[in-house]
Amino acid sequence: MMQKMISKEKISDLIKELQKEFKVFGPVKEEGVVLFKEITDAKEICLDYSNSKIPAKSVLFPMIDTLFSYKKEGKGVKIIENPPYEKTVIFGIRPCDSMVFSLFKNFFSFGKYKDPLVLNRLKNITIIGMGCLEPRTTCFCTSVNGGPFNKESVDVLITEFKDNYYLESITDKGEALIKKIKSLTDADKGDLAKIEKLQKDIESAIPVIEGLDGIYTKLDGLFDHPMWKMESQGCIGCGSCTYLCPTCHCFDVLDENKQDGSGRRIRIWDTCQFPLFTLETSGHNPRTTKLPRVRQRIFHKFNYYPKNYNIIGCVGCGRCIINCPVSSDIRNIFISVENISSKTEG
Amino acid sequence: MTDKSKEKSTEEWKPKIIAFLCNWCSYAGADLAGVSRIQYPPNIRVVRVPCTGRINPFFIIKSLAYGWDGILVSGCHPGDCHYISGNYIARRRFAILRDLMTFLGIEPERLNFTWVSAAEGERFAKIVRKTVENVKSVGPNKIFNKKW
Amino acid sequence: MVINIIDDIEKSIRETAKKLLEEKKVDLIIGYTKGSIPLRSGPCFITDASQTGMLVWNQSCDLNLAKYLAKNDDRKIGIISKGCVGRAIVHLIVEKQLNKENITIIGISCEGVLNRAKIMVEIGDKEIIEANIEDNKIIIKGKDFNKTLPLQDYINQLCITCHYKIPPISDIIIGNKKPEKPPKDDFKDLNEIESKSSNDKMEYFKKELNRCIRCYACREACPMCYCSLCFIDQNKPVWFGKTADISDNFIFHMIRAFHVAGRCVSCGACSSVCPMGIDLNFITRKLEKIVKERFDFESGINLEAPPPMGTHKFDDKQEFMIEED
Amino acid sequence: MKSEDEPIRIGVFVCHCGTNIGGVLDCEGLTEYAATLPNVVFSDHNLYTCAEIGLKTIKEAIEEHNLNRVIVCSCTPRTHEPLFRSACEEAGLNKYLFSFVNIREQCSWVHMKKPEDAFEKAKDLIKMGVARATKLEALETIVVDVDPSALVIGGGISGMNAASNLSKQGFKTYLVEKEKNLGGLLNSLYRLFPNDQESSELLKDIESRIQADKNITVYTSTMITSIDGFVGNFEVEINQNGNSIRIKVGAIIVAVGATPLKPINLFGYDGKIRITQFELENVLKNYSLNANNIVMIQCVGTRNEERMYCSNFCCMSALKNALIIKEKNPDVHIAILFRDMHTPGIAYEEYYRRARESGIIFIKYSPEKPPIVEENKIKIYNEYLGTEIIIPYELLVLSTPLIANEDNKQIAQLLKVPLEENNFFLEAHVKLRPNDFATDGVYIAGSAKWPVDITESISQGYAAAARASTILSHDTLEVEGATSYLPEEYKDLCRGCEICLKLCPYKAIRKNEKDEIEIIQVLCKGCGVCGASCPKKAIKIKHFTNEQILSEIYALGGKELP
Repeated sequence: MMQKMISKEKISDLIKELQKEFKVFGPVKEEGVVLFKEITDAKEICLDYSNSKIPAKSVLFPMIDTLFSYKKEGKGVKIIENPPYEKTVIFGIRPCDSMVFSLFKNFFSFGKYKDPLVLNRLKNITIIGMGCLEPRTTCFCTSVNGGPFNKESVDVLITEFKDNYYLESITDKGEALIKKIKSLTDADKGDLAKIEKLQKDIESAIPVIEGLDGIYTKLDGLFDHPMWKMESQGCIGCGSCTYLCPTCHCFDVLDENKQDGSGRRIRIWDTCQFPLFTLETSGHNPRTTKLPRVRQRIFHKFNYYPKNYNIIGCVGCGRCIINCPVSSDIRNIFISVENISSKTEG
Repeated sequence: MTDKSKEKSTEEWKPKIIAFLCNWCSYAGADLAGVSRIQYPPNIRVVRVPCTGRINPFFIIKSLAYGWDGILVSGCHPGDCHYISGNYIARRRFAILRDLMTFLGIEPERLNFTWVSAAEGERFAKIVRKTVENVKSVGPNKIFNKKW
Repeated sequence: MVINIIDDIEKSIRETAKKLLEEKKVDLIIGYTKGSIPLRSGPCFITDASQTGMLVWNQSCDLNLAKYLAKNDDRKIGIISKGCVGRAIVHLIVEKQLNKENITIIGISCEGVLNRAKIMVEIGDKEIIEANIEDNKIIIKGKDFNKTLPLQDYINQLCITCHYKIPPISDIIIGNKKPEKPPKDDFKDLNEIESKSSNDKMEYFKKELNRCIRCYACREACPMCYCSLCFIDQNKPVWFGKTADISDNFIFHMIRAFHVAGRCVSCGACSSVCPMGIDLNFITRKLEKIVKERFDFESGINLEAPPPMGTHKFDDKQEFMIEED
Repeated sequence: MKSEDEPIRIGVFVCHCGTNIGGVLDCEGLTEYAATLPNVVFSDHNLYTCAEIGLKTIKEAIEEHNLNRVIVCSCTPRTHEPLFRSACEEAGLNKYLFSFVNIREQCSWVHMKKPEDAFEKAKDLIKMGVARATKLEALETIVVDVDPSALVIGGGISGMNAASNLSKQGFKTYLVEKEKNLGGLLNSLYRLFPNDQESSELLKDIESRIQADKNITVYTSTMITSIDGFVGNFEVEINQNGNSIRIKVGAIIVAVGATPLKPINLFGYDGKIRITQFELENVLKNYSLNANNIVMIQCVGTRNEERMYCSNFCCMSALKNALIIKEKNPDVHIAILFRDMHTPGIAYEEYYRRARESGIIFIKYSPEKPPIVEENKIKIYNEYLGTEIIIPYELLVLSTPLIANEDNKQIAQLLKVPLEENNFFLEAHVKLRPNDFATDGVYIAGSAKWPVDITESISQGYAAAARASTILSHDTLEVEGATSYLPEEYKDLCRGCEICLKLCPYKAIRKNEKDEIEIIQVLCKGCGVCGASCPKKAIKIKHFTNEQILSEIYALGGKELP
C-alpha cells in the first residue's frame, strides 16, 4: 500500500500526466448533468459532485457499442475488427459504481461464453476511485456489502481532505500507477489518521436497511406473492431505473447498414422493463404485464445474482430511487420483503 | 484550365429529390409535361402513390434519414381528389409535419408540398424547377448522418 | 397564499375519496401520494377508505394519472384530476379508449406544477433534503446549503399558459378559489426559438436531445401514448433507429411529437419524468400552437369534436404549399 | 400461379419506344445496367415492347427464365399498364407482380437536352423499380355476387320514375314511401310547367303503371330502420305500420325529395290571405280564388344567411301560377316582387315574356330593403323609381324554398353517406358523378340533393336508375385487389381509436361485433388514407405497402447524384 497526496489545485497536472499514457475518463458536467466521459481537456473534470447521472458503466459498456464493422466485397462480406482498446484510467468514480466492474467480470465471462470486448476492456482499465464524502439520503451502499470508501473494487482510492486529495493504492496495478506520477507527494502522515476517522464516521452515518440481510433466501418463496401487484401498479414501464443502474447490463444486438454496402453490428442498452425484451419470435411473451417485469428486476439483482455469482446485483447508489418518474422506492420493496418473511417466520 | 473542365468545376452540386406523386393528378401532370416535351431539371425521382392521403409522414422523415436532399409531394387540387378527400387529409398531415420539422430546425425548403392537376404539365415542370431551387438553397442533407 | 388553498384541497380530496369508497361509489381511487424524496410525488391506488390519508396534493403532482386508466378495466374508478388529467380523459374517450361510465372524475383546480429539472439545474444537481413552498417561495435545504427560489419562476411553462386549470368535465370539483383565466395564449414563449435560424434551432434541439438515453419515460408517462407497440419498436418494417445516437434520438422525438399532435393535452408529464432533464415542453407548446392556429382545436375539451387528424376542412390553411414563381 | 416462397427472379424489359426513348437514352446500356441489379435474372430491350413481338418476348421470358416479377421500362403506367399486366397473366404470372418504370414521360422526353443526366436518372428509376418489384405481392381480385334488385327510398316523382325504369330493365324493385300515398310533392301541385300539364294527370299515369308492375313492390307508410351490407348485397330492414320486413337488394337509390319551408314569422304569413306558393297550388286546384289584387314575394326565407341557396324552381312556379290566374281572370292585378328572376332556357324564358305581356308587374327589391307587409298593403322600395311605392293586396303569396327533410340525417347515417351544410344529400362529385354517392351501390335522384323541378326530378330518376343498372346488370362484381386491410398479424396493434373509420371516404371501415376494425374489401378503393393515418401503422395497403414504398426510398437514399 502506498499513500500519496496532491493539492486540489494541481489536480489537472495529475490528469495531464495520466493522459500521456492513458485515455482518461472522468466526471464531466454537461448541461447541468454529470456524466463519465473521456477527458480531453484536464480542466473539464468536475470532482465536486455527489454521483454521476449515468453510472460509469458506460465506459465499459457504452450505450452504443460496436461489436465489429463489415463491408461488402464482391459477393462476400469482409469483417472489420474494432481497433485495439487503449489503456484507460477511470478517474474519480465512486466506490459504489466501481463495484460494478467485478460484477461485470463475472457476468461477461459466465459459463462457456466470454465476451471478448468487455473482458479486454477490463484488463486495460485502471480504476482510480474517489471516496464519497457526502452520501445522499438515498444511498444504502453499506447494506449491500459496499461503503463510501470501499476499497474492494478500485485500484487507487482518493479521499478528499481539506485542500488536498489523498491517494491510496489498493492493488499492484494501482501502486505501479501511483509510482509513476510525478506530481504526487508523500502523504501527510498526521492527516492519515484523521482521514481514517472521517471515513469511518461517514460510513457509519449511512442508514442500514434491515431487510437486505439475507434477502436472497427471503425472496425465494415470494415469487408469486401478491406484494408484486402492489409494487408494480404505479410503474409506467420506462427504462430509467435500469438504464441508470450501475449493474444493469442487458443489451440488444442490431446491424446498421449504410447505402454503400458497409455496416456495423452494434449492441445497445436494453432493459427487462420493456415488453419487447422478452418477446419471442413465436409471438409468445412470457412477461406481458408490468408485474413480472418489476419482479424480474428485483429477483435478478437480489436472488439470481447471488445464486449465480455469489454477489448482490445492487450497489446501493440510489439512482433508481432518485430517477424513478413515479417515485417508486426500491427500499420499500426490501421493507415489504422483510415484513412478509418475518411474519411467516413468526 | 480548359473550357470543358472549367464548366465541370463550376457545375453545381445536384440535389437528389424524391417526389411522391398521386396517381390521378400529379403523376398524370408529369406525364403531360413529358408529352409536351417540357424540359425540367433531372433531379427528381418519382414514387407513384395512389393518393397523397396514402403518404405516411414516416416516408418523408425516412427519405431525409436516408439522405435524400429534398422532398416533393404533389396531389390533386382541393376538390379534385380521385378519392374524394384524400388530399385534404394529407394537407392537414403535411401542415403539422412541416410546421413541426421547421420548428425543430429542418430547413423548410427541403419539404415541398403542392397540387398539380393532370392538365398542368407546364405547372409540374415549374414546380420541379422551384423545388430544385429550394433544395439547392439549403445544400446537401446531412441532418441525420451518423458519426461512424 | 398559495399554500393554504392547496392544504384545503388536499383535505377535501381525502374526505371525498373516503366518502366515495365508503359509499361504494368507486372501487378504487387513483391519486397522488408523497414521493420518497422531496419535490417528488407518485401515484397511489386506494381501495380501502382507511388509506385515504396517503393522498396528497401539491405542486410536485406532475404525473398525468389518466395514464393509469385502461380500456378494459371494469372497476369503478375515482381519479384525482387536475385540468390536464381531465383533458386526457376526455380525449381518450374521444379516441374510444375509455368508458366514461366507469370513471368518476374528481376535478381539482390546479395552480400549476413545478419544473423540477429547472430547480435541479439551479442548485447544481445537489441533493435536496427538504423542500417547502410558502408565500410563493420554494425553500430548499440541502446538506450544506439553503436556497430560496421564487415559486413563479419555477412553475412549468405549460402550467403558466394553461387555460384549463380544472377538468373540462368533472363529477366532483374540489377547490375553493376560482382559477383565474390566464390571458389569451399568444405563444410568446416560443418566439425566441421560432426566430432562430434553422441551423440554430437544430443545434438547440440536438443539444437537448443528445442527452436522451432512450428510456422512453416520456412515452410511458404520456397518457396519449397507448399504442400496443410503439412505431419505434415495430420491426415489420423497422421504421427508425433505436440507438441513443443523436440522429435516432432526434427522429424519435420528432415523430413522437407528430404522433401526439392534436392529441397532446399539454400536461408536461413527458418533461417532468425525464431522468435526464430534457425540456420537451417547447415541443409540446409548439404542437399546441400548430393545432390551435391551424385547426382552431384544443384537445380534450370537447367530447363531440373530432380530433384534427380525424377530419378536415375544405378551407384549412395551405399557405405552406409551394407555388410556381 | 407462382409460389410465394421461391427466390425472386426479375425480368427487366427496356423499351426504345422507337426513338422516343432510344433517341435519348442508351437502352442497351440500361439493359446491361439492369442485369447487374439484385434479383434480376433476365434483361432485354425491344424497339416497341408494347407491340405484339414485345409482348411475346415477355411471355416467352416468363416461361423460359421462370420469371416471377416483370418490369417494363418504357412509358407511363397510366396508359399501358393494363396491356402488360394482361400479357403477364397470359403467361401465368399474377398481374400485380408486374411493375412499370417510366423512362419516357419522366426521363427521355423531359431531359432531352441532357442525355447524360437522363441516362443516370433512368438508371436510378430502374434501380428503384427493381427494389419495388422485389417487394411486390401477388393479389387476388375479389368477386362478389350481385343481387339483381334495387331499393328506391322515396315514392315521389323521381323515385317512381327510377323504380319504373329499373323494373323495365328487369330488376326487382322495392319502392318505399313514408307517407300513405305515392307521389310526394306532386300531390300538392296543380299544373306543371313548362307545358301546364295537370299534376294529377302525370301522377295518375305513373302511379297506375307502378301499381300494375309485378316487378315493383310498393311499401307505403313505411320507414327504413336499418341498412347493412355493401354494393350488390345490401340487407335492408323496413318497418310498415309496426311490421318489420327484411329485403335484400343490390343497389339503393335515395329519392327522398325535400320539404317546402313554412315561412313562420316571415312577411306576416298566416296561411289564409298570406299563403305560400305551394298553398296557392291547392287553392288553384278548385279555383276558389276571389282576390283582385295579388302580390307574390320571391326568395322568402332563402338566399339569406340561414339558407344561402336558391331553390331553383320558385320563379317558374310563380310565373306559372300567375299566368294561370291571369288566364282565368285577366282583370286580376298581380305583382311579383323579386330579387332576381331565374328563368333559364327557351321554354322558361317564354313564360316570363308571356307574363309581362299579360300585364303582370315585376318589381325588383334588394335584400337590404325587403317589402314591408301591412294589413292589406305592401310597401316596397322601387329601385328604378328610387321611391317607395304601396301596393294593395287581398292575397299575398310567398315563394318559399324546399328545405332538406328532417329525417335526412337519419337516412344518411343508415346509408353512411354524407350530407352537405343544408342537410341535403351530397353526391360523390358534382360533375363527374352527379347521381352517385362515394359509397358504391348507392345513388341519388331528385330534390334529395338539391331543390329541382319536376322535369329535372324525372331525368334524375332515370339517371340514377341507369347508374344502378351498371351494378345490377352483372351477376358478379370484380373488385380491385389493391385494397387496404387489417392483417391478422397486426390485429394486436389496433387499439380501436377509429381514426381510420372517421377518415375513410368510402365508409368501408366498420367495427364488427367483436369491436374490431374491419375493412369491407368490396367498398375499399385502396386510396390508403386509413393506413397512412393509422397512428399504430396497423393497416396494410396492398400494392402500395410500406415495404414497397420504403424499398424505393432506400434504393437511392444516401448517395450523391453522379
